[in-house]
Amino acid sequence: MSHLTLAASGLTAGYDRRRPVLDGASLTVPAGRRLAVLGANGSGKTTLLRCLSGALAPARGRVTLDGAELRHTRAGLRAHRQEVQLVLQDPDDQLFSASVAQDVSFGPVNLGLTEDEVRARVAEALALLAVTHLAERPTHQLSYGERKRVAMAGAVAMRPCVLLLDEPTAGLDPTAVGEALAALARLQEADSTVVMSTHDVDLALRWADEVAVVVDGRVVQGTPETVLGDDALLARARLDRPWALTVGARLRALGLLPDGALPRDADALLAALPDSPGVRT
Amino acid sequence: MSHLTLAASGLTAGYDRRRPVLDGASLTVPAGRRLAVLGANGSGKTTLLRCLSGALAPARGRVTLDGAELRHTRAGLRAHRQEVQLVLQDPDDQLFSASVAQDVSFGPVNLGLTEDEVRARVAEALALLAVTHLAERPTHQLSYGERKRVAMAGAVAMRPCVLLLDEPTAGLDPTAVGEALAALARLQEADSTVVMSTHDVDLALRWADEVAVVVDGRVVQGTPETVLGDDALLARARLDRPWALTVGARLRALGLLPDGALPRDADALLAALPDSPGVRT
Amino acid sequence: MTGLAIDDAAWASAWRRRSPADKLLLSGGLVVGALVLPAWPGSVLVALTAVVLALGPARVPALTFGRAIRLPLAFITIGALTAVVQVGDGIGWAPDAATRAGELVGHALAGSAAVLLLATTTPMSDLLPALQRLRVPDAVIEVASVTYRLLFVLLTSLTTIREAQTARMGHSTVRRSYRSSGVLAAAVLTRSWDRARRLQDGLAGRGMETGLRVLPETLPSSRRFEALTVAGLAALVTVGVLA
Amino acid sequence: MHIAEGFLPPAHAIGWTVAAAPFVVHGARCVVKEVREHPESTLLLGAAGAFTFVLSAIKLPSFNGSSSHPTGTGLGAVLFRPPVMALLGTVVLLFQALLLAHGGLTTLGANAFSMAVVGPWVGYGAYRLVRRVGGGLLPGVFAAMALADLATYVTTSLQLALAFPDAESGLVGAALKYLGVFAVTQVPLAVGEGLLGVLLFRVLTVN
Repeated sequence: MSHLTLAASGLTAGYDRRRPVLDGASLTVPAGRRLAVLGANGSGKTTLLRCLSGALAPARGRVTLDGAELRHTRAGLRAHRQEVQLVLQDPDDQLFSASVAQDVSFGPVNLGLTEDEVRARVAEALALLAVTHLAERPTHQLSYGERKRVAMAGAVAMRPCVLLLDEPTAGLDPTAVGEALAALARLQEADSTVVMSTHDVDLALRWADEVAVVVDGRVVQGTPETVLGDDALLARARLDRPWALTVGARLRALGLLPDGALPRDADALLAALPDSPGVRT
Repeated sequence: MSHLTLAASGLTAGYDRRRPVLDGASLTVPAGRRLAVLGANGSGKTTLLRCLSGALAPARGRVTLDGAELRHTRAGLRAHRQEVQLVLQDPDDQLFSASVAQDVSFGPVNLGLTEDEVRARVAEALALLAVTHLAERPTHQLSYGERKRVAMAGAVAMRPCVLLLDEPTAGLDPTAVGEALAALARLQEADSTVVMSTHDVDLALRWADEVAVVVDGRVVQGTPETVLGDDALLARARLDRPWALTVGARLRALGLLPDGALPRDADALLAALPDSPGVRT
Repeated sequence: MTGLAIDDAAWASAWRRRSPADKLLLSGGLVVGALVLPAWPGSVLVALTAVVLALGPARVPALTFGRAIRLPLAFITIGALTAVVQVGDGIGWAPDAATRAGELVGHALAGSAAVLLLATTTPMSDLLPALQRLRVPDAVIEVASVTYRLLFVLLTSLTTIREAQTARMGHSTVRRSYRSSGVLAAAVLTRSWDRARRLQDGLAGRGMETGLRVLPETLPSSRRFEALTVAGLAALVTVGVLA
Repeated sequence: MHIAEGFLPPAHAIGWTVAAAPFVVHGARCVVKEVREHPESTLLLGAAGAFTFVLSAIKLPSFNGSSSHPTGTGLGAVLFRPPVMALLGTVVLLFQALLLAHGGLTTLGANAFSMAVVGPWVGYGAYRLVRRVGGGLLPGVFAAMALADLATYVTTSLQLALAFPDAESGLVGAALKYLGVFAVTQVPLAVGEGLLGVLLFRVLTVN
């Protein structure tokens, strides 16, 4: 796997022609960096990811991979899917086999790999997602969080350059979210570019190198601090401002935080605060 | 509707006898106050709510409503269901009629009310949940957040004294969470006691008058500050400590917050912080 | 979680990793034995063998096995009693009623126990690929595999919807129960279509072009198990025929 | 009503398997053809099979106090046509035998003949007939589901009578015995399942 740049420009797409969900949306997935796609329910996050993955052909606009335009032909899609994989929000939309290991093998088998290669891919994907212990378990006995990670393993076994995840942390408890994020970090080390959609602004601030907010059919992209600090944009996007930015700004005004980027989560904030009473100047 | 006290004592329940999900769990739902039931996925939150609602008969232990024990007979359950309603997490498995109004009318019709009374109940429930504008829409066209609120309306139309909600905010974006919480506040004003389960500790701290953590098959109940400030308990329960308590404790140590209860969310924290540099003593 | 007790037992069985072919040989042999050997002592021996193997080496929970074997019992009892009641001028027992009823019940219970031995040790998803050897087309096996996966998804929907209906008094009278069941069946039917459509989308992204081909699981046969099976079955037949 | 494992004598078990085989093989051919032309129909057919299996988990209260479970073969015949139902019905019977201990393997042929072949064809025939003489959709569905049930029950009774003829009154007497004994549960079920079909289609057509 190597890093390729996935991009979209001028995407118009949706299910009703008169009211497209996306209307001229452009986005660049920075190779090798973490991108969080933010938006309220129904804003078009999923539609955007489906366009990027090739699952949905936009009415207008184009999707490119390292500059080469995605063509919605059998061969074009086949080539695109080897590099870009989408994991849907509901794992039951992707798991069809009763056995976890067999389900994960589906993609590699479709790529026409030899049995040994398939076996290696499956083992690798299960290990990356830390679900090797589930290999022998039936899909229908897994918990929701486990099914989500197995669905991710199914995509990872295709060894995509870019992995698109639709709401990978939705419905997971804090520990499961932590496990999912750890898995994403391992993927990144294995040279995949990871994109996740979410409406959790605190999570996006904590995790992402870059964020893209889907609002009114378009995309506003930038650093987490800038984009998630833009109150007017967030209001339009029906999102909240992350608490860490709100509280951090006030504490900086009080002279309690050093210059530079604001802390992105509670741990970083505690680390940045002075240990004892006494005000910085 | 009037406030009744729902309680459970010594509940043992589960799907596998040798490894019960709940093992001696006791809980009191304080009449008229907001109770958040916290726990990781698989901890037994849903099992607890299902026992409280009468949907699941515990292997041992009892559920009482104003002291009277729930009997799992036809008549006993019938009486209980008029007072206690449970809304499950996935709205798709609770909306089964073609249109929103039809679905919400399901319970009142089954109660044998007259057509006028049914109409009044439906209108009232839709208004409380702020989904009156959706009445004529087919359920499958609604957004996820709308479906969740319509599912709640279906239970509210039964006019229960106690409304149990399993993860009512899971999967909702910040605006939808706000709308759901506003609806719960209206229900409370209409004299229902509201219980919600969640694994969002920040939300529980912000919303609840009292919290109950489900851990190792039992329940630990108390004020949000005490229970959610107990790091050992939270670790056992696989939950995080709310950021507001963590950050608040440090800021108090720095002399920046007044005595009394710690602020429970970002707005309260900003209001409690001094406006300009300068340390309280 | 909506599980089926027999299916749960199969996945947890100590024989889960045994070759389905080996288990088919054993259970198939017992099933045939239950049918063709004289009821006494043949059926009794078959039933005992099936129960001992299931509860012993295969470690199937006795509760699960006991409950499952009870299910066909109503049919077997009524069916056997009806067979030995004689109707002509009046109603009475056939002359050899007790013996014949005993034989019928013996064959049927032994056969059911033998099938249950297979069912509680071998998940459906292991058995379906074995059908390839019987020249069942791949397409049929794939359809059956999807059925196996989706039935749990639909069963969860069914129980949840029914619970929601019950909570809202949808099953408080026979009349309401019928109405609610109609709504329930329709809801599950629409969900099954919806599931199929969404799964199709999801699998297209994973490169589905023709079939649902996956890596075959290798559960190698055990020579020892096969030899013991053949020897045991031969002993059963000998005892069953000679006694 | 499924004949339990081991209940039929070997000759009968084999005979009914041979009798059901052509229909099931024909159904399998239809499915293979369908899947070859439209690969995605694997998922739809699998979902249809799962639905048929799950339908039998719906408890239908009976007016006489007992309760029973619908078979769904008439509904399946109307929705998916009898040849496909011959295969799906057999798959579902195999699942019921192995997942619910309901039915059997040596009796699979006999059960498939009554539930996956006779039931669907009678149900489908009744549906077409009612529609042809100008009956509406709902009467057609009622006829399909109720008659598919009744046909299955009559066939099973005949299968049992053939296996265990009455010593005194022969085949006819035995058939009457079985028809009589199982009528208690099966006749109300047939009516109930017909009603369920009507209610189900009413919901579907409103959408």
